[in-house]
This record gives sequence, C-alpha cells and structure tokens, in this order.
Amino acid sequence: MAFALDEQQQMIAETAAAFFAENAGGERTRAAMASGIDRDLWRAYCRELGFGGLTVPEDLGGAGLGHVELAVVAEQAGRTLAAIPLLGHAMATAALLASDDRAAIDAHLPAMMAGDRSVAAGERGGEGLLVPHAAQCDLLLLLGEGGAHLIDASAATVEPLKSLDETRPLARVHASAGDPLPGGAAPCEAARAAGVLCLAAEALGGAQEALDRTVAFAKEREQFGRPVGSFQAYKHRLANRTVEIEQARSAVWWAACALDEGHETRALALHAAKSFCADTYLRVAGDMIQLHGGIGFTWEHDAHLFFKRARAIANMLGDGPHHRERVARIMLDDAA
Amino acid sequence: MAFALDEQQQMIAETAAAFFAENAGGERTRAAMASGIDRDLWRAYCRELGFGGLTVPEDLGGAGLGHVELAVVAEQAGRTLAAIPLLGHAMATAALLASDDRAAIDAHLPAMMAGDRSVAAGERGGEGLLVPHAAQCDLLLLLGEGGAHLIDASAATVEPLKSLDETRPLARVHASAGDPLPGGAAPCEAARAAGVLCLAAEALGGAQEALDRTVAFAKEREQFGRPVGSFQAYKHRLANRTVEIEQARSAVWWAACALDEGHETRALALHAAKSFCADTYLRVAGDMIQLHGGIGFTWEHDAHLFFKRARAIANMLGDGPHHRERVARIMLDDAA
Amino acid sequence: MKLGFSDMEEAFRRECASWLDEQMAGEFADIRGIANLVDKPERRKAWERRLAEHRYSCIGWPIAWGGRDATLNEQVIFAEEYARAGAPNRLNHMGVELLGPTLLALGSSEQKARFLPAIAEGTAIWCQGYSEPGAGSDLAAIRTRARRDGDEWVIEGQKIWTSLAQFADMIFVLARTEDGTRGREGLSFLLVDLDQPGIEIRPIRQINGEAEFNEVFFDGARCPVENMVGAEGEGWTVSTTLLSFERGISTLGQQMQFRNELDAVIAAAKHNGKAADPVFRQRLAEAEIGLRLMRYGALRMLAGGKGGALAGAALTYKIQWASWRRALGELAMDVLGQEGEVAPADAEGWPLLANLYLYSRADTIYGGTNQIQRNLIAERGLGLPREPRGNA
Amino acid sequence: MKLGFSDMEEAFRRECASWLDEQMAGEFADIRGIANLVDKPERRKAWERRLAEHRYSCIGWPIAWGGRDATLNEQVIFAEEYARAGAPNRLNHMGVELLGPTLLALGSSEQKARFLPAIAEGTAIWCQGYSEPGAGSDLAAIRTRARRDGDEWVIEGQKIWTSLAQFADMIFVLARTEDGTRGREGLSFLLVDLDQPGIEIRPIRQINGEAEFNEVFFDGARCPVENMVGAEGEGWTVSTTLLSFERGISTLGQQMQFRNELDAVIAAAKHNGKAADPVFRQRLAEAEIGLRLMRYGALRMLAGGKGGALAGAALTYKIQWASWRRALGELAMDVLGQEGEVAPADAEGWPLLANLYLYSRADTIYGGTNQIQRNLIAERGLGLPREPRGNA
Repeated sequence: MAFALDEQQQMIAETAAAFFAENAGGERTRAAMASGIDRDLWRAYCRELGFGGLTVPEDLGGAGLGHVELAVVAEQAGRTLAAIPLLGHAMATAALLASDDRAAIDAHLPAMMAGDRSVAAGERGGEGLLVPHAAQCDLLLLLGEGGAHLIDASAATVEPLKSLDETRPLARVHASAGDPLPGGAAPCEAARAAGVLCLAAEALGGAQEALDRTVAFAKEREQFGRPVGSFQAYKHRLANRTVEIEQARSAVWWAACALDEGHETRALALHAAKSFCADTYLRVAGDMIQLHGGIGFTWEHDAHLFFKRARAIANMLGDGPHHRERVARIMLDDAA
Repeated sequence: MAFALDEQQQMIAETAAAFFAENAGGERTRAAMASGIDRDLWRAYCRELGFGGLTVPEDLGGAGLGHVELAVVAEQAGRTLAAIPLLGHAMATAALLASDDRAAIDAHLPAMMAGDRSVAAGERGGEGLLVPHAAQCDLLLLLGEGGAHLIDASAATVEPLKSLDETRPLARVHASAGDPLPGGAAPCEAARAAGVLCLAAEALGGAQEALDRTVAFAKEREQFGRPVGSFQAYKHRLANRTVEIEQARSAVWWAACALDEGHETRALALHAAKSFCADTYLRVAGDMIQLHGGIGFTWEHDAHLFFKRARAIANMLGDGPHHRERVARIMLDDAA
Repeated sequence: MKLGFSDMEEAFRRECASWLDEQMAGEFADIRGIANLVDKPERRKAWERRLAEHRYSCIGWPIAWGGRDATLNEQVIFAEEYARAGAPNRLNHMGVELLGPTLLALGSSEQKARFLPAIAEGTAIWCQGYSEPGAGSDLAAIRTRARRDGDEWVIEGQKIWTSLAQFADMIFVLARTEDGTRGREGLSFLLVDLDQPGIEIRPIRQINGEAEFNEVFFDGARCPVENMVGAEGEGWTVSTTLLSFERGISTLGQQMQFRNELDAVIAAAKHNGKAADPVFRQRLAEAEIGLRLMRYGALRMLAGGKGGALAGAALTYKIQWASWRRALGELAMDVLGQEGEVAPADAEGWPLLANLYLYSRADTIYGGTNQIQRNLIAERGLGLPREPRGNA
Repeated sequence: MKLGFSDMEEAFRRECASWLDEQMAGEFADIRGIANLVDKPERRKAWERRLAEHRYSCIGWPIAWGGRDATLNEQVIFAEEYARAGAPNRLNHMGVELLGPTLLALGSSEQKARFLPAIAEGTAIWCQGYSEPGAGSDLAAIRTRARRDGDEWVIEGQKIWTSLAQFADMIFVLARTEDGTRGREGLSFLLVDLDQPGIEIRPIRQINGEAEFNEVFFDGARCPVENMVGAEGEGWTVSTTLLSFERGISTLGQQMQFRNELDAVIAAAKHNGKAADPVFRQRLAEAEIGLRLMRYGALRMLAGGKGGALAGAALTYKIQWASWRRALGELAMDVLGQEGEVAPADAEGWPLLANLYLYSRADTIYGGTNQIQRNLIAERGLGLPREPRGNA
C-alpha cells in the first residue's frame, strides 16, 4: 500500500501539465469551438508528447502504462479544457485491447496512436444516441447491450447539433448494428471503465482549475475596500470546494488504482468517482460564476466554458443518481 | 385576499405569546420532563386563558375560531417548548367535531375544554404504535385506515418509553380496535389536518426561538476579539435560516387559511407546511448547537431541547419524504 | 387573513383576462410568451402603448397620472392575469414600477408633469444606471461624476449591467456630484436622455450567447439641472427609495413566468419518465413547494409593506426567488439529461429550459448578489454587527 | 501507487488479527465494542497494560521506547485490525498518539525517560488541557496562568472540554507564563499530575445525557520546572507540533468505528424496508462513498505527510469526517423514524444510532469547529487574506 504517485507517475503528471499549459487553454479551446476539435493539439499529444499509446502495451508499440497514468493525463486535459478526443480514444483503446481482436487492433490502433485516426464514443440508450465529437471523428465506438461496436463514421448518419458545451460538441448518431467486437462483455466494460475514469479525472482537473482561478481572482479583486477573498463567506465557500476537490482526487486515484490492480472495490470506485467528481465540478464551476460576480456570466470570461463542460460531464456515461444507485446495489442488495 | 393577521388574530397571537412567555419556557419544561406534562400550564391554558375551546363552535361553548388562530397559538407553544398536550387536544377536537357524534361530543368535549381530560393522539402504522403523551393522558385518539378511534387510555396497554424528546415523551400503545367515530373518513382527515398544522406551527415557533436565541448569543459572545456575530460565515448561516423561517411562516399561514376557507390548495398546503417547517426546525436547531460552540451541546443549555423536539416533529404524522411524495402525487399524477 | 378574492375583485379579474386574452390571441399574438428583454423591441413598444390606451399601463398609479388608483388586490389580480395570458415581459418595467413611484414620492411637480405622462402612455422607455465596473454590488463605490456647467450637469463615467439600454429612451443615473466625497455622500440622482452624442452603449454578450445587458459610457453627456430628483447630494436616499419599490406587485407576474418554467420541467419529466422516479419526484415536489411559498411570501410582503418598513419577507425575497430559480435550472437539466444540452444546429438562442439553466446563474448575482443579500438580512434584519470595511 | 499490501504485511495482519480476536473473545470480551470514552475505565486501563505486555501499545514508537518501529503500512494494518476486532477506543490515545510523539520530537532526554515508559506500559493515562471558557476555538486567547515559585510552576485557571480527565493520571496544559502577553506569545507547555489538591475536576453533562467532557479547575496546582516541554514562552510551537500528530494513523481506526456505524444504519434500513426506497438508497450510497473517500483520503494524507507539511488532504480531513458523521447521524434517524427516538424506559444511555445522532453534533465543534477549519483551509491552504481581528 502506497497511496501516492510514484516517481514515474509524478513525472508524467508534470509533463502533461506542462504540455497542456503551453498548448491548450481557454484561447485555444475557443478557437477550436468552430470546428469542434483542436487537431493540432491532438496530433501533438499523440506524436510529440507520444501519449497516443499511453495505455497500449509495449509490444504493440505503446508506453505500456495503466489507468493511474491515464487519469493523471486526463486531469490535465480537463484543467485546460483541451478540445481533443481523448475520451473516445481512451475508450476505444480499452475496447480494442479487451477484445483481443488482432485484426481490429492492427487495423486501427497504430493509426489511432499516431493521431491519424480519431474516435468518438457514446452509449446507446435514451431517445437517440448523442455522441460527443461524432461529427468530428473518423471512427465511432458505440456501446450497448449488444456489445461494443467500432464502425466507420461514414457508415452512420451523424447529425451535428448546437451543443451547450461547444468545447466537445454532441451529434446525434443513427447506425445499424453490425458485428460487435469479440470478447463478450469485456470490450464494453473496459471501454466504459476507461471512459468513466477519464471523465472523473477530467472533472477533477476542471474543478481544480476553476477553483484556482477563483482563488486568484479573490485575492486581487477588491470590493467594499477589501479583497473579496478576505470575506469569510467567500472563504468558506472556497474552503468547502477545496474539501470536495480533495475527496474527488482520492476518488480518481482509488478508481484508477483499483482498475490497475483488479481490486475488489473496482466497480464501487468507478461509480463513486464518476458521481462525486461530476458533482464537485458542477459545484465549483457554478461557484466560479457566482464568486466572479457580473463578469462571471459574460461570454468573454472562461467561467461558462467550465460550467458547461461540467454539465456535459455530469450527463455522460450515467448521471449522478444512476451511479449512486449502482453503489446502492453493491452495498445493499445481497444479490449484487 | 389579505394575507396578514387581522386585528383579532394579532391580538390572539400577542395574548398567547405573553401567556407562554410568562408560564412556559426551558425551566418549566425541564421541570415537567419527569412527569411528561406540565399540568398546571395545561390547566391555565384551558381555563384562565380560555383556549381549551379555541376551535370549538360557540354554540358548544367554545371560542368559535379557526385554524389560523390555532396555528398562531401553537406557534407560541412551540416557541417555549411548552410541555402540554396541545397536539392531541387539537386533533381530538377536530375529530369529534367532524364526526358530528353528539354523544361523543357531549361526553368528552366539555371536559377536554376545561382541561380536565387530556388526549394523546397518534397514527397507526409501522412496527408498533408510538404515541406522544400516551402514558400521561386520559384518552387516546388513534388514527388508521379503519377510522378514528377515541378510547380510554385505561382500555389500552401503554408502555412508557425513554424518549429522545423528553418534553413530549412517546409510549408504545397496544389497543384492540373498537368502533371508530362516525362520519366516515372525515374525523380522521380533520384530525390529521389539525395535527399536521399544529406540528408545522410548533416547528415554526421553535425555529424562530432557536434563531432568536442564537442571534442574541452572536451579538454578545466574543471570539478572536470580535462578537462572533460579526463573522460573515456566522451571519450568512443565520441569514439562510431567516429566509427559511420566513418561508415556513408563509407555509403555516397558507395551510391554516386554506383549511379555514376550504381552498383547493388545502392538501398541498398541509404537505408543504409539514415537510418545510420540520426541515427548517431541524436546520435551525442544528445550527443553534453548532453556533453556540461547546456550550451548545451541554445538557444545561436549552439547545438540545429544541434539537430533539425538532427531530420528534419531523418524524410525527409523516416524515419529509412522505409529504413531498404526496405533493408529487398532487402535481404529477393526473389520477390524484 | 384571507386567501380568496371578493366578487367585485373576481369581476375585475374576468375583465382583465378577457381583454388580455383578446390582445394576445389577436394583434399581439406575435409577442406572446416572450420572457426575455431583448426580442422584438419595436413590437413591444407598440404593446406598451396599447396597454396605455386601455389604461392598463400603470394601474396602481393615481388616476390623475394615467393610472386607475387600483387597490392592492386589483394590482395582484392584474399581474397574475397579465402573466397567465402570456403577455410579454414589460419593456417599461423600470419606468412603471421603479421610476414612476419614485417621482410620485420625491419628484417635483415639474418633474412629475414632464416625465410621468410619457411613462403612462408607453412612449418613454427607461433603464437604470447604477452598477459600475469595480462597484458591482457596492453601490457606494460609484465613480461616475457629474459637474455643473451652467444650467446643465455634464456626466463622465461608465455604468455596466444596464439591461434595456439598447432600446430605452431615458436612463436614471446615480453620479457623484461633489468632488472628494466617497461612499454614500455626495451622490445625486439624475434623469438623462440616452439619445445624445455623449453616450455610447455597448452590449455585453452573456453565458447564453445573448446580449441583454450593456455597458453605458458617459463622455460629456448632459442633462438640464432640473432633471435632478431630490436635492444635490441626496442621491443615495433617492436610490434607496427607488429600490424599495423593486419587491412590489411585479414579483407576482415574475412568479407566473416561474410557473411556466416549472410546468415545462414537469412536462419534460412526464415525457421522459423521470416523473415516475421517486428521487426526481422529491425534487419536483420541493420546486413546487418553493414556488408556492414564494407566492404566499409575496402576498405577505405586499400586505405588510404598507408601513414602508422593510419587513422580514421583503428582505428575504430576492434570495428566495433567485436561489429557487437557479435550483430549478439545475433540476431542469438533470431531468432532461443530455437531450437538454442540444438544439438543432441552426437554432437561434436556446430552448426555454437550457436558457433558464444558463440565465438563472445571473439571478443570484444581479440586483445584489446572494452574498450581499445575506449581509443585509443579517445586519438590517437580525441586527448583527456590520462587517468591518477596508481602508479604501 | 498501490492499494494492496505485501505478503509480509499480510502476514503481520494475520498475526495482529489473531491476537486481538483472542483477547476480545476471551479475557476482554466485556469491553469489546465500547466506542465512547466513559464506560468501564478500570477494565480499559487493564487493557492498555495488556497491549503493552504484547508490545502493541505504541507500535509506531522506536523499539527503545517500547514500540516496534513499525512501518507506516504496519501501523495502518494494526489500526484496521484493532478496530475490526472490536477492541475498545484507546483510553490512552492522548498519551500514545499525541504527547508521546511530541516528547520524542521536542522533549528532553530526562522528559523522555520519565514519561514515555509509563505511556508505553499503559500505566499513565493522559488528557489534554487546551480549551478554556471564552476561548473555545481561539487557543490564542488562553488565560490560564503559571507563575514560577522556586522549582515549581504554580497554575491558576480553568480548562474546559477536557475528555478523559476523570480517569487520567496526567494532563498537558497550555498556560500563560509571562504576564502582560497576549495571543500566542508568552505561553508554555506543562506536564501536570492530576492527583493533587490544587486540581478539581467537574464533569459536563452532554446532550446525550452522558458526561465525557470535564471542566478542570487549577487553583494553585503545581508541577516541577523540569516538566516544561520546550522553552519558556514556546508553548504555542509545542502545541502546534502536538496537534499535527492528530491526523495520524489513528484516523484509520476511527474510520472502522464509522464503518460499524454505517453498517448499523444499513442493517436498520434493510430491516424496515428503507433499503428498497430509491430516495434512501441515494443517501446510503452517498454515505458509503463518503466513507470510502475518507479512507483513501487518509491513506493519501499518511503517504504524503512525511515531509511534515500540512498537505491539502490533512487540512481538509477534520471537516470531512465530522461533516460525514453528522450527516450519517441524520440519515440514521431518518431511516429509523420514530423507532429511533425511543429506548426501553429503564435503559442506561442510548442505542448506538441515537447516540451517534446526538454525539455527532459535537464532532463539528470540538478540536476546532468546522468554521475554524474552513478559515484554516482558506488562509493556510488557499492563501486567502486573513480575517481582520478585533481590538481585544
């Protein structure tokens, strides 16, 4: 038991932080909002940074790292609102590896790792299939009861939509079900786990950044002749959010570690991480607006980008009540 | 439409406030905790104050007043944690009047109005029947699907219990069902409405008193060289509770008025009042402890009396989720 | 205490309802249901004039000034029927509800004669120049200055978060008229024509992509000296009087809009099955309860506000509705799920509930943040000691 | 990063578990599961001695002082197994977890030699004299004084909220040793024998009817000058060091108690059907998630705390567990309904969950209220400007 990033993990965290700080951020993301993806950033992520194969085994040309490293990187992407298809990429990588389908792996993984082929992933269910980045990506990974389907985007009808979160636009997808990836439920489960972890980590990063920016504002901005951050109500609000972010970080690390070790708490950890981190991000981003006052709800300020991203994350791959109900099943229903 | 106390109602409020302020309060209630009822207070309430027949028609010797007046009085009783069987009294009065059973009315109401016969009331359901004041009263009013039963306490098995809220102790009652009061569902409904209103008003009064005492403490007590009430977190907490108490007051008045006028929102109002006022009382009483610091959780301080009374009220005649679900039925289910 | 209305009042209700329904079904059907402050301003100005023609523009004002001297209950009824009929948000809310009553209370005979008729007739639309950059919720930090130049005041400075400025004819401005003063001292209250070279208006784009608020720049803008309400240096008192009218009858109309929003959430929940989910049922019930309590709170506020004192209910009302509506926005999005996040690619603006979600984030900020409101409740309502101010 | 333990560590776990289970099933079965600090003190003193006999009383201490020099993971394992076995709350928590490490870090050789063995052997029980009436969360406002009299310090004053004082042998006291000082200046840290005429202990009855806390009155109480830890006037620093040990390994044992409490709530919910109610399922899930995150937060805190810096996790931990437990108390009562409010008429004390409900109201107050904790997080953790102090 050693519940802290080891040296290599710490280095990856710092590398990712530096990369995204330099290459992503509000300005870059706003510029990418018209097209939906920051393609230069994604290419640089995959190739220059070499993280396109982060979780791919070394014998397949990847870095052979695990979910802890994925989480650490996704956190930094979330912090900078990076407009990249990391979510679909991570999910499709996990699905392909879990399928053990050499033909599919050889067909897609190298191009994915090189950043030449991008994947959008979504879950069937509800009235239609809303998939983030579906209108921007080459492949679609569709999860459902029939398994995980990896198809060419051109083989589906994709209707681009005006989306609340313009930094990761949704599209409505209509696709007929072909053959799923082999491996039974495994590809679906692996993809969902990687996706849930990515979203939780992204939420953690976004929440941390929203908090940090609000704290910085609170130190500078004066009202009633004092820095607003010297007002106790302001402080306590930020303190509460800090407590929640600390818990969110514990949740992400727990889930990532549990996945890598096949720990018995794996499922519990994923449900906990998704619901807790998404809720935390919603609260912090909401407070970011509130505590900035009027400027916080203008288009020019980044607060709404965080706020909308937080909402989108909350709704993706199961909302809070869904994941808490799953936790309840594990803890309360003896049959679970 | 005139949503304020009229002159007579205002006078009754002031009379009740003065009466309870003089005759009830923490000391008196503590003294009554051993026996469970402050019998002198109850007698004075019925006779000297003459409120034993507050809601009884004038032709039956009462004051002929309505639910607004009952609420106004119950609020003051709640404010002072008065250890009197007002709840059972109000419920039984309502049940008797709704039954239109002259024999029962003649047999019980005059003695009840005079304070010579007291009533404990409770609702069947759950594992056993827990009835406040059952071990202290002469009559038991038991509500259930079979109707409203008004029986002699000596005809039931009553097991006194150690109760969290010692200012209104519970007892477990076992009674075989005899004949209910006539009038179909009306006595039950009338009793439940009066009971719910009483509890909501009592919660309002208790919350107001808990807030007032905490505000007074906050002005006097110094820490870090300032009155604690000058700290913004303290202020904002009390401000939030003030907002809730204002809403609670609107809820009580709405429910009382709607009952008196047979308004279409009557059921909605009662469910809203019970759940909202009980929740408010729980929060204010909890904050009373928290904001008093260490002294707030000592036995000597009254804070725990409010806190425990609030908990008891929350559990009586349907808890918060129950009443909110009833509201949902009215607003969402077309069949309701 | 009484919930119901008298027969005469109910007759008045039918009269209003029938006229409003006729208008909204007929000539003004195109502006029915507009809840924002930006759509179709010209048509809405026509609507203001139509209201005036039928003496419905300011029914609470004295008959002599174009009103009906309506009782409180009649005003309540009209506000409810107005909203129920789907009549659009009043473009001249500021003139009718805020400036008018202020002039009636504190204006000179000349000011009344000059400004009230145009408000009553719907020919002058007003907006409000209070907030400034760096003085969001801190009105006392105002830096806009007005200096005397012969028969005129000349104004330099900047206001912000001014809704309606892009359509309005006039603005009332709180400006510093005495050099060297700070805080509440030395402020005056001026009535200024927006149509002049010294004024520039720039819209502010908001979180929902629309621009309801504006920045208003004063660079040598002028108004005659007789446009000062109250004495020189008494601006703080005048503005306090004006703000005290903010929690008036119009809150009831606003609540009808909230009702429509809640109904839309309920409809969505019924449509997608969340209305059968016990967890959502609890939250929907809370929303319903909150809205009802807002109504009865407003009625208490109106009934008790006669003495002019800030009753408890009035102090707490802003925070109550703003918090309620923000929570409703969150509930709406939780009910809708991902479907709530999208609109057709070519849609202009957002559907009702997505817009509610976004816009309600401003409710807890403008007109005094929730934080400021809590300070007021604690200090004025509960008498707790004031927060220490800094040295600025 | 790693969740699992090594084979050697798992072997140590089995060793501890088997010994603890044997004790709790055998000779000490009568004190199994006691969660409070007041029941059966004599038996629990015997238990402290038994722990010492088997070198389990302070395993994290150096071998030379009666410990095992146990690794962090071993300490984690022991804490978990201790709680899992239902061993009672440690009566000498203050000695083992707080004073011992403080003496190891800052005590003189003589102080170590004099006081550590009795703690390790379980023969001296310690309690803590920090809070004072009027200085609840404001340690700097301490007014208890100690004046030098030859080779002794003579102490006058009053401490409050002193748990265990009624059973303890010794107390560590923060007292003002320099006249005219205020705030953190002029305080010293003294080790004082409780068994002397100058000390009177009065229990404080709490909300749950029991008396865990005490007032301790010092009226000419004495201790030798060599009982001062650190230099004269350095008491604030010593006490800060001591408090930094508070978020140590023992938090994990405390969490096992929380686990038992949550399990009791789950059992009650299953028994009365609330476990099938979707609304309660959400709240039960939140409680489960909160407890798990507390565990992983504590593990992060322990892993990161080596540098001695107050990591984010350490700053936030107190508020996290106290708020969680208070919410659990409320959930417990909501699950139980009226049945949770009663006990047989002749019952002594309250059942586990009612007691949790009542006692958890103290959790958010003692050891620094949630309010104080939030100030600390904001000021030390986030670097926000300090709250202005008054003039007192």
